[in-house]
Amino acid sequence: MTNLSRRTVLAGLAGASATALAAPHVRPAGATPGVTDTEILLGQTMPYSGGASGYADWGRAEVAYFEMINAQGGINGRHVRLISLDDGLSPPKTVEQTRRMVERDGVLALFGSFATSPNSAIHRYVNSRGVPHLFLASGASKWADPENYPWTMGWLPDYPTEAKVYAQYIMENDPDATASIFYQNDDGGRDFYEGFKAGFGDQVDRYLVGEQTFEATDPTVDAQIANLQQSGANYLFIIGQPRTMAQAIRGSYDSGWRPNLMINAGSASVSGTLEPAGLDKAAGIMSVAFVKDPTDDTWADDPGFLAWSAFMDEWFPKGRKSDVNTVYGYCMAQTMEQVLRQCGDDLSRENVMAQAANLRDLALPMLLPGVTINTAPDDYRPIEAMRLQRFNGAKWELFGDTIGG
Amino acid sequence: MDTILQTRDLHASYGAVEAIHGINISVANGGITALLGANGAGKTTTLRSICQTVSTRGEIEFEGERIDGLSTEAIVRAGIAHVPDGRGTFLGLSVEENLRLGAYTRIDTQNIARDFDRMYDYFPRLKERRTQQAGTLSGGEQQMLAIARALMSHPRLLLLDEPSFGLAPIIVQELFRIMQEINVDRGVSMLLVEQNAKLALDVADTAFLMETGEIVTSGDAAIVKEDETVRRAYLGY
Amino acid sequence: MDLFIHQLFTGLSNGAIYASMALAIVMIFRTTNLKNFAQGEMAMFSAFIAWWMLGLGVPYWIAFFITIAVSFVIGVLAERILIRPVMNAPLLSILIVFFGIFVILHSLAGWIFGYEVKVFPSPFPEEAVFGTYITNHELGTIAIVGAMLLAIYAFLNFTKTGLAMRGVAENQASCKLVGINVNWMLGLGWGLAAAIGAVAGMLIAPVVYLDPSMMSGVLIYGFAGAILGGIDNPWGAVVGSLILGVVENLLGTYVIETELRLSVALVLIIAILLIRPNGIFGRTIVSRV
Amino acid sequence: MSTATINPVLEPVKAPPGYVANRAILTGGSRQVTVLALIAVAIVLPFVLGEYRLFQATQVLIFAVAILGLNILTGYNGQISVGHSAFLAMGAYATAILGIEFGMPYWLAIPTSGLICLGFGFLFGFPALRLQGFYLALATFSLAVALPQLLRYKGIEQWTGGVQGLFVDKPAVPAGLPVTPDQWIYFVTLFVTIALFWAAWNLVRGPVGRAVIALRDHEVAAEVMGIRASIFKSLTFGVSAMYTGIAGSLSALSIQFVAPDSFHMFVSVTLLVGAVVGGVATIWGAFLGALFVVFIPNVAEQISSNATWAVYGAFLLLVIYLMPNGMAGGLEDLFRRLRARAPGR
Repeated sequence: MTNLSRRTVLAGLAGASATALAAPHVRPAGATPGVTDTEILLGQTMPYSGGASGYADWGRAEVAYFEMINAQGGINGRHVRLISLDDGLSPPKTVEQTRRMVERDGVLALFGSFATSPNSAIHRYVNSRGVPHLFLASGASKWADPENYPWTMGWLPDYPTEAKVYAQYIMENDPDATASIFYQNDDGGRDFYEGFKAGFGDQVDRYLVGEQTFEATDPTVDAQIANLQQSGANYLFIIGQPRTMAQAIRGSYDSGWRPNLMINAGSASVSGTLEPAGLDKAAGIMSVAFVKDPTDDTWADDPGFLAWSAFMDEWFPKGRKSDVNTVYGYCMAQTMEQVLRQCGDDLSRENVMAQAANLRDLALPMLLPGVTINTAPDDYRPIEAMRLQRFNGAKWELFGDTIGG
Repeated sequence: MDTILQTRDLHASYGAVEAIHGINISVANGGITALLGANGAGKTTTLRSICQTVSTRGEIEFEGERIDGLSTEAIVRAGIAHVPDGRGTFLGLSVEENLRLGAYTRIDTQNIARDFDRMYDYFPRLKERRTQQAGTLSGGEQQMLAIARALMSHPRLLLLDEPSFGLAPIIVQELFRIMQEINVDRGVSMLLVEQNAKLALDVADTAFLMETGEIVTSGDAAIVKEDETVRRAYLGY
Repeated sequence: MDLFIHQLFTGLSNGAIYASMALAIVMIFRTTNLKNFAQGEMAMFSAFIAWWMLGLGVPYWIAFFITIAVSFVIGVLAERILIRPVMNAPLLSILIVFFGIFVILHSLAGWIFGYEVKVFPSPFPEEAVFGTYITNHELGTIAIVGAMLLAIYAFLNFTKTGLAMRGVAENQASCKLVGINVNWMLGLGWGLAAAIGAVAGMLIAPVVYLDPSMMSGVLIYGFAGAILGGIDNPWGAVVGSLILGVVENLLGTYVIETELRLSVALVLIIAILLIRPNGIFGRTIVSRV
Repeated sequence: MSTATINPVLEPVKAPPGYVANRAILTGGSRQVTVLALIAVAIVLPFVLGEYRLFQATQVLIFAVAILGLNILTGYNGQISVGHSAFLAMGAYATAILGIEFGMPYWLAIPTSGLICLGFGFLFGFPALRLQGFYLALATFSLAVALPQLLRYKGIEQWTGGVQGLFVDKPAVPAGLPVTPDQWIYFVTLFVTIALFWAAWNLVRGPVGRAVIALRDHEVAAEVMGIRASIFKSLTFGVSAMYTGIAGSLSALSIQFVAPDSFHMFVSVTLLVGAVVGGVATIWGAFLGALFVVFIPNVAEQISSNATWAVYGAFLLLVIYLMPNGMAGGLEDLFRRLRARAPGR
């Protein structure tokens, strides 16, 4: 019996790898890859495994959104299929998965791939190959470089710009204060750090009195918080994964320091970050926003919110409505939808890029009023406007005017 | 004298290699039986077979009950203790802990305490080194510890594998004197595997002679000892 | 000075967290001679079980003890089903089996419970009793770790089963010859380690929050602490973990940039191991030939 | 015959620290034919496979070299390393930096990166010698944890690119060759792989290899025989690091990007998985292991995109349970059984 089962398994293994190897790569001759009369193929990589898996619903919401579009008849008669593959946030894996989608599955474009270093790894590849690399789930400023990388376009407001908003807020509203920064020691964290410093301009030494970093593997960050507390800063700007951010919010409160807190928009989820930190401890936190916060009852009767809510109920019931990443995914997918609609029947890669760089005052249902998407051949920054918001202990409250845009 | 242990057509093998080929031996109750032979004759394997630490075929009967097929633990509980080759000392544990482990199968707490004292009487050196790590003991002391540990389980049959191995002659003499004393005092039967045949035959009542996995001859120890041909052919002195 | 005291306390409470993990690692090592690096994920999974029960409305302490019991059973079963078949395989194969358990538990936890961070309650009241340097939960953690340490020490040194377990780790063949059921001891060791890990998981989760990755850092520190102190010795593991927690914080505060502190701490540990190969408090087993 | 005694000969068969060495599926002439046939297939492959498959084939070769490197240390010398991602990173960064800062051509950068790793591995091997088993594992693990942190360190980011990483140029196809850059990097990798496997094959069979294996199986006895443990073990560490470093160098050239995130300590475990699953202390096992670590995650993702790694873990356990000597050993058993069945043989 054991002999038999052993052989069966071996055969199974061999069979599995044989199918993997033998799969033909079909591409209709002459046509644009990923486009047939009935289908448009898109691809993306997401961290479905590993430490960043908490962001994965961003991608799942996008997949679900196109399923909804397809059920409604698709775009210009074509269904859109989004292949969403796991890269575990490992750049070599991103390259492998991306090449698979481009070279074997033959996608028309890449859409919404997650995080900075994975996208960096494929940055040159997609540009040398001429594959649209659109609306990345990363706010690094390097994605807006149409001259050198015409095929790559980000989507989020870029991180340095966001960081500058906080620095300028401090200088304008509390000129006698001092600030400190606590960021994850990775590419995103460094972008914020540089932007924050730049925001203070030549007064950076006068304002910025404390800086500490953390690693994704740090079990706790109390030590860094204690060091920052020693700096006596009035403001603390925190950037990083929700778990560590929640620890830092709680720690800076429990230690009795209680500075004015600012957190980056990407981790400003009420359920993901602020609830774990403790809503009372999170009261007063500042951040920026460009989408409607799904937990904010201001939007309870807003048609945009209701449409999103209906989408979540029907097409992505497993996703949590309190998770702002699902809103990002929803908005991003709508941006992509708009690009494809604008393309009409000319679904060449060149036209996809041309239309992506030709978005005019696109107001999406879940974007904040006043925030619109605008691009041009020399403007690869879809979202530049944002608004400040403050957490009142229960929900985010917008204040001040729209910044940028 | 009745028999405490009897094997019938006992085979044992390591993987595909058979090391003993159908042997019949018996150990007299209350006596000392010697199992002699050259290197690789299968003596150690025979002891391991009795404890079921190798795979065997054939019958093993202890005090009238079949024990082949039982687990090693069960055999120990049945009343057989094995002082294995290499002594099997728990080097990282103290002398006393080694002895406590020897009494692992017993629940008669008061008697255990008494047995501790007895062991220390037999082997005063162990008492001196009671709290020392067993790894720090000398070879002779470790052998004493191994025997004492085996006796702590209150066995009725003691299997001894080369107790004289690597020890100075004077220590060996002391050891064998104590073994005889234990045999007489406590009525523990013994199956003794030895390379040092002369020594073994001095203390044993009965002897079995093994060669390449089979019993070639057996008999009264005194007779075997005097048998010139056996001595020349198998015992080498 | 204030900063120094603050960092000292922070280091001690971090050290207590590492120590709780280190104790589970020591427990399994004392029985099986193996260093199970799936231990952290097992603890994480236990914490999720407790969280699930708390969500159903089970009172904290009842959930706490049920989780310990369930984890014990899971530990025993893991040994029986997953480890037993490779027990005689080379160490490397066993390591790979640990890795298999690691990824399976991690992936299953994410699949079943989700990846977002969750709040796990502390059994201790929130109002700080001893000022702002140390929270009640941290004090409670130190106390429970101390209690576990005493219990483990007493179990290993003063009970027959504990002695047998130490024997099993050292010499399985001899254990059989004194009548110990080695298989049961191995199962028991895994079960106890899983139970200790469950306590660790439930103590750590309120601090670092509950998610499938919660143990990734703690495990590294727990191992480092255990090895620093001496992995065969529960006292050493606890003291080693506390030293690691404090030294790491002081290094990060006064000597080097925080981003390098783990690297520097590990280099220091290796340096210590070069001088004392069995850890600061580890014992060398002497073998006279 | 004297009464001086030697311990009874029959000892229970104990598993050695590694596996039984040198399981060869085929022997003699048929082996040479097979190897040549495989090489021939490998040369034809890029003209048959699509681009993506070719890329994967390149990755398999790179992983095979890296795993072979680990195998030299762990399989043949019995030292467990969970830090070989560090050498992969070192080789990759060396190639990137040599190319960017010094304009070194890739064909020079590959061996230079290997030599840098050889030197570093040798130096690391010296203290590592004093540590055994899990302590060595901790030391190597520390290397794997520390190196990405160092690469991100601000003080040296002008060379390493810090958190952003570095772009690497793809080797240019020599003028006149009718191949694509992807095919060219494949051939470069294939050439290096064949050379390194050939070297390893001879190394483990020569006197050096025997010394290394002897050290694994019985250090004291080997030293008595006059083998200088410290030198040999350090050297083994160095050679092992060199192999893995060269794999890193090839990886940088083929992925065209290096970043600290690419060399997470998880990669070390992946290499170890490849070594064990393929078959420790086998040369060809490295290939099988590489196939496993490159393809099985994708197969697992197809089976379940939600619990990919649970499926991967199940595959892993299955291989360990069903083929305790790795896939090389498992295949050998399979061949033997097939041969036993075939009539007239």
